[in-house]
Amino acid sequence: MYERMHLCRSFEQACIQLYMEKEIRGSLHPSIGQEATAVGACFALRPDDYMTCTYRGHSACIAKGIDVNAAMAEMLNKRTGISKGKGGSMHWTDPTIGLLGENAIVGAGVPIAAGAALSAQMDDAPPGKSKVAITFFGDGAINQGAFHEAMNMAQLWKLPLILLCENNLYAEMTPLADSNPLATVADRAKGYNMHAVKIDGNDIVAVYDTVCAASERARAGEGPTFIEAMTYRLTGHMVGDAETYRTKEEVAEARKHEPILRAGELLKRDYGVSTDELAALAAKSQARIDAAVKFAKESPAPDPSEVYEDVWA
Amino acid sequence: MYERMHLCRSFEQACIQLYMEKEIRGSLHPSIGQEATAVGACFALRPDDYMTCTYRGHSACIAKGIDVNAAMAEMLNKRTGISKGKGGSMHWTDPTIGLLGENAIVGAGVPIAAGAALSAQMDDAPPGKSKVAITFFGDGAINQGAFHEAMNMAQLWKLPLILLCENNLYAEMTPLADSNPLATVADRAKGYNMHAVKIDGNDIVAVYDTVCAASERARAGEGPTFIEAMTYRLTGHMVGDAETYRTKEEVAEARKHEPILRAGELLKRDYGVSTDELAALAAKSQARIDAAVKFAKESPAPDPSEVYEDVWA
Amino acid sequence: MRELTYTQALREALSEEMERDGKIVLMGEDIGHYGGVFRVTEGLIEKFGPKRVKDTPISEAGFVGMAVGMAMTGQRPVAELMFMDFALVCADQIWNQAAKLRSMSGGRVKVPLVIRAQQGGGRGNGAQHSESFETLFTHLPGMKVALPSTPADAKGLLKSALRQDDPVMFIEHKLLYNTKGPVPDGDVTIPFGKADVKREGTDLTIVSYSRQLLFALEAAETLQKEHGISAEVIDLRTTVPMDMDTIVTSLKKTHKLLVTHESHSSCGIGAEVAMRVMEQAFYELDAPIVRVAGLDLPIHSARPLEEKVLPQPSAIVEGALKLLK
Amino acid sequence: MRELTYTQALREALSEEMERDGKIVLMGEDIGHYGGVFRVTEGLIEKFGPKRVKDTPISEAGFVGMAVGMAMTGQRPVAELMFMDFALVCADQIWNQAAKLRSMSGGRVKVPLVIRAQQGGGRGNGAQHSESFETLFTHLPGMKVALPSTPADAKGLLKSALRQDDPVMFIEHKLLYNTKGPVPDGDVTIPFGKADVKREGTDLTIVSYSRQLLFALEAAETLQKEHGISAEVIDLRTTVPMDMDTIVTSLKKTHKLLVTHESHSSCGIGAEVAMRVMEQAFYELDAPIVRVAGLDLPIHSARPLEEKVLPQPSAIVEGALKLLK
Ligand SMILES: Cc1ncc(C[n+]2csc(CCOP(=O)(O)OP(=O)(O)O)c2C)c(N)n1
Ligand SMILES: Cc1ncc(C[n+]2csc(CCOP(=O)(O)OP(=O)(O)O)c2C)c(N)n1
Ligand SMILES: [Mg+2]
Ligand SMILES: [Mg+2]
Repeated sequence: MYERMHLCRSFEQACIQLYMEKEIRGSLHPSIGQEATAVGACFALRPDDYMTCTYRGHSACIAKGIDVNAAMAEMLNKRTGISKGKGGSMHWTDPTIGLLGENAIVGAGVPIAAGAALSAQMDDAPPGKSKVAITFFGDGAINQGAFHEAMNMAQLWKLPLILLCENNLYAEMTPLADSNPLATVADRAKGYNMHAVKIDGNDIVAVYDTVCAASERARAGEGPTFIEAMTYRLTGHMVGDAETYRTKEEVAEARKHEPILRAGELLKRDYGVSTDELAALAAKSQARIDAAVKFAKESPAPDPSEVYEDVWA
Repeated sequence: MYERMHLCRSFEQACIQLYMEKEIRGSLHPSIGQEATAVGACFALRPDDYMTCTYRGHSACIAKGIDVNAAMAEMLNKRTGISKGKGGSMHWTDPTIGLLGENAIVGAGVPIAAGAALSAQMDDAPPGKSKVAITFFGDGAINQGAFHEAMNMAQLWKLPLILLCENNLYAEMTPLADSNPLATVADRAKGYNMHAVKIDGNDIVAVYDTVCAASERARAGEGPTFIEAMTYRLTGHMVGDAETYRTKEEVAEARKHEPILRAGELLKRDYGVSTDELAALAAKSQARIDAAVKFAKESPAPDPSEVYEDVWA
Repeated sequence: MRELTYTQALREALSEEMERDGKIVLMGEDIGHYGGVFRVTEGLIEKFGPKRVKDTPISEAGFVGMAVGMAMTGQRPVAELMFMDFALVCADQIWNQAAKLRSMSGGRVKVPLVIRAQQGGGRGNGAQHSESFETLFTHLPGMKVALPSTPADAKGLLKSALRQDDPVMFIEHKLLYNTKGPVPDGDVTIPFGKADVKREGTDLTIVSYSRQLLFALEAAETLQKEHGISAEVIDLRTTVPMDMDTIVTSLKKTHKLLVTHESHSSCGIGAEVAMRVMEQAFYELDAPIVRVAGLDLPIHSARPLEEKVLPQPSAIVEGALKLLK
Repeated sequence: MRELTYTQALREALSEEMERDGKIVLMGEDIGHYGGVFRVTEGLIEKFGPKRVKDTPISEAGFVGMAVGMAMTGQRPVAELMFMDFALVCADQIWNQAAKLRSMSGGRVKVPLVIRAQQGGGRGNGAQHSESFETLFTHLPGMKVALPSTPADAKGLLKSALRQDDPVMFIEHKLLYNTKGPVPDGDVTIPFGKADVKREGTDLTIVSYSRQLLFALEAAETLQKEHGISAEVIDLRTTVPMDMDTIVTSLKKTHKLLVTHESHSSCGIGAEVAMRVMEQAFYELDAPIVRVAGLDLPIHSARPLEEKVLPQPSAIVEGALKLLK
């Protein structure tokens, strides 16, 4: 998991670099600082479990096992991209890893994941063997209608769904207290009688354990779990964000609790992993991403005529 | 209030009759059996307080003081109708009584009322003097996105809003337990940290007292109240509903607890009102409605050219 | 041939296809135990069980979104909107999600979703229960769009819809449900993108679809009887894809075109047909194309107002006479 | 005349009108303390306070619905959709509520609501952040629709929007914000329903609006320089109401018409202009009207694909050459 977190981090750092070099079009929404929720959650799931996430979902997709070459090529809008360059940063989709799409519309991925969970439920797998669906969304998304409607049906039909709210304290530039009246986001689940837990989302072990428990519940037919994972995005909402809504001190403080650092401390303290070993894992990830960037850069751009492809099935 | 409940009842019974005579177009959604929520609530409010309701809002509008002549003329799509025959049964609108519209879209009136409440809040009335807004909706509406978004903002901004959920146990033909996972609808408010109460909606005194308390809270700047008023619709969802989803026995049993009957018992028992006096009030209402029907029938239909009027302000 | 109502024809299509394909699942409000407000799904829950005929809460964005998720994971959902007007509460899931996922993902997923809805006015239901939205579905890309006018077309097109892997908006009309017509026995499908000449004629071509097609036929009858004018009436049947060949072929004979639809005029199907004719067969036109369509106004409840906003057969006759003058 | 960016012009209009009318209230996501993602509302919260510049949760249906309620109760709300694409999550409040309330209530209420949104592609934002929706607002009745192409028009039209009692959809373009142009000093409003001849010419008429208008001017320049063709370029400025007089007047001179817009072709503004010209001035046309518009496909992220879906200046030049052949 430590290595995978690094892979995410390296990927996104490379993207920021490429964005500044104007190699990436559109907007870029890094999830740097939120890797523990992504990796902890996806490692607790099966490869064939379903997932939806958001424009800030690169780490989640990488955690779920997306091919980083194809992902990076997509960032550069290349024909070899995961969506042939058509989707770009916000629409990675790969059914082979259960990924039913990032999404550029806040909240929209939640009902889609609920539908995948209903599909899983309809498959009538033996007890404990059902697929589950997970959906990643932010603290701002809990105020969208689509989220609400999906929450209600998920609980009503006891769907095998995990609702993972990455509470990074801001929705774009709006602080949490300006967007909902709750002291604890997880309390939103009370209005649906849904099982909910609040955890430290930068503690990868806590995330892993919580999602394991949630998926067991789900596979056993006991219904959905709402997880509020407290985390922090260390970069702006998007590259170019002036970040006037928070202080440099706040970010600096948060940096001290960032998940890769913490996982590294843990590995050193409890598992006797050496600093060198950790650095080697980081270097390995970096090399993997360097190769992905090379692959992406060398890949051909799509031809204009390709707009007519992949339109109808 | 007893008389007003009768006025509502007589109005709707007349409508059913007219509908069967094909004098009323479209669909007709009576609120017979739900008059106590309508009248109890509106009598607890000021005439200039705002209100939105639904296709099943005739009683609420009459309770708020709509001119029954104009209302009946609207049912018959006459030029003298409250909306000149343009709106019909589902779109009564009359700003002179604060009525910002019934609504044919489930849940849509909730944010509109919240906006009126925000308007009231912006008026900066002296403490305790603020206008409030009330919105009537059904147990099925709590599953719509618009409801959710409005709930969140109402609590976030402590709007002077009363959310009156008439829980009549069914959303069209769907029983409550098939539409949400809650044992108590009022629990939905927990997800917003909103003050909520559940009451017997067929007890007009309870409704009145509860809405008085809610409006005091609202006018004092303490924010919204969610009221779950348990009631029952004695007719079908609309005229023509086959009512296969409930038994005749269930309806017969509910008839015993219907609000006009209960208010009559109360008046006789606690206030020494005689049966004759009650009958006189009922007769007076009936006469008022008979006159309204006559007025409506004798009114002219709109001319086709009127479609071009009232388009732009 | 046996006669069925439009409702019965739709129900047969659903039932036969659900037997053929176990992945077809119906979702919507009051479609199960109650059998649907317009009775289309009557008896299906008894036959296929509540797992395949799912009553939902009043959460269109939620269940259409779920249907999108189901479609991507092996099911073949049919989501019913009780009134087309409610497409506006789930518009994001329709146009930003269902319609785009395939293209946007570079073909990585397909979304074999059918949305069924009834639309249109004529019943005095007022502005929020009478709209027609085929224009929106034709303008915003990504969904195929069918609007059958007869029971036979309803059955054949719905069967086709349920056998293709693209999202389909299947549009019924509330005032067609009780109409009757011959429906062939057996497994007859009707392809998308193939217009149907519902009446042959030589003097002008009338293009329409859905309930307005019946008005067009009525007008053609009047034109023949009262004015000796022979109108050819073409039923588009699907607006995506749109079959221009049949129209152009007809125009080569009549050289005059009238397009009529119930939905609002501006930017409607009439304008689109006109534009395409302009592009493909301008020099076949002996006179400007005439459009007879809904006014750009909300649809009022009162009959005289509603019949002013929505074009009646008499308006088509007038339009045709103007065209032939 | 002083030069302003489109953003500055919009901000001036808001600021001046808010000073004039205390009932104007802005609502939207990140518009207050942050000043708006596109900086349009920068500094306004400092000037007018958080009561009149309200940051909202991500609840478009909720706050647009609230704006409708506010508009009916004496306020003059301006609701900002950060991207036009998000109109689909609040479509019901826009088209079933805001747009219909006046008509549906027989004129009992008015809804002086302005919705502002930026739309369009060209930045590689992909299918869910690049749509153009003026067609939807033109087809579904009840709202006026403005799409300014220059800073001066942006300011003048926004001021007009804020002085009328009807709901207005005010459409900006993400790639216009940084464009610069002369803006007159003082209280200059521009009326709705009045197209503007942005360039005079004699050989053909090009009709456009919003950012595509700049492409049309660019194409006109190329046509002049490289082909000696003199194109007249008309900026519609508002599609509801639509000023046909200016178009017909121009046609009487050029007898040839090209319409170009970024939004999807089918059932678009191009088709509507063509249909109206057909109705009002068919015999002025020397050749079929040419449409140069967005393809009926989602807007892809990759530049070569996006530029294929969205019509570039070169496509307008080609269309004009075809028209004049
Ligand atoms: C329906 C909708 N409204 C607004 C936006 C613009 N937007 C994109 S991200 C964002 C903030 C989301 O905040 P949150 O859910 O907390 O997720 P985070 O970005 O913090 O991960 C907003 C408002 C959008 N994409 N979709
Ligand atoms: C968005 C939307 N979906 C569906 C409908 C159709 N419909 C009308 S009333 C109704 C049931 C509403 O139930 P509830 O909220 O309990 O109110 P009640 O009718 O019981 O008063 C439904 C589904 C609608 N009008 N609007
Ligand atoms: Mg956040
Ligand atoms: Mg109910």
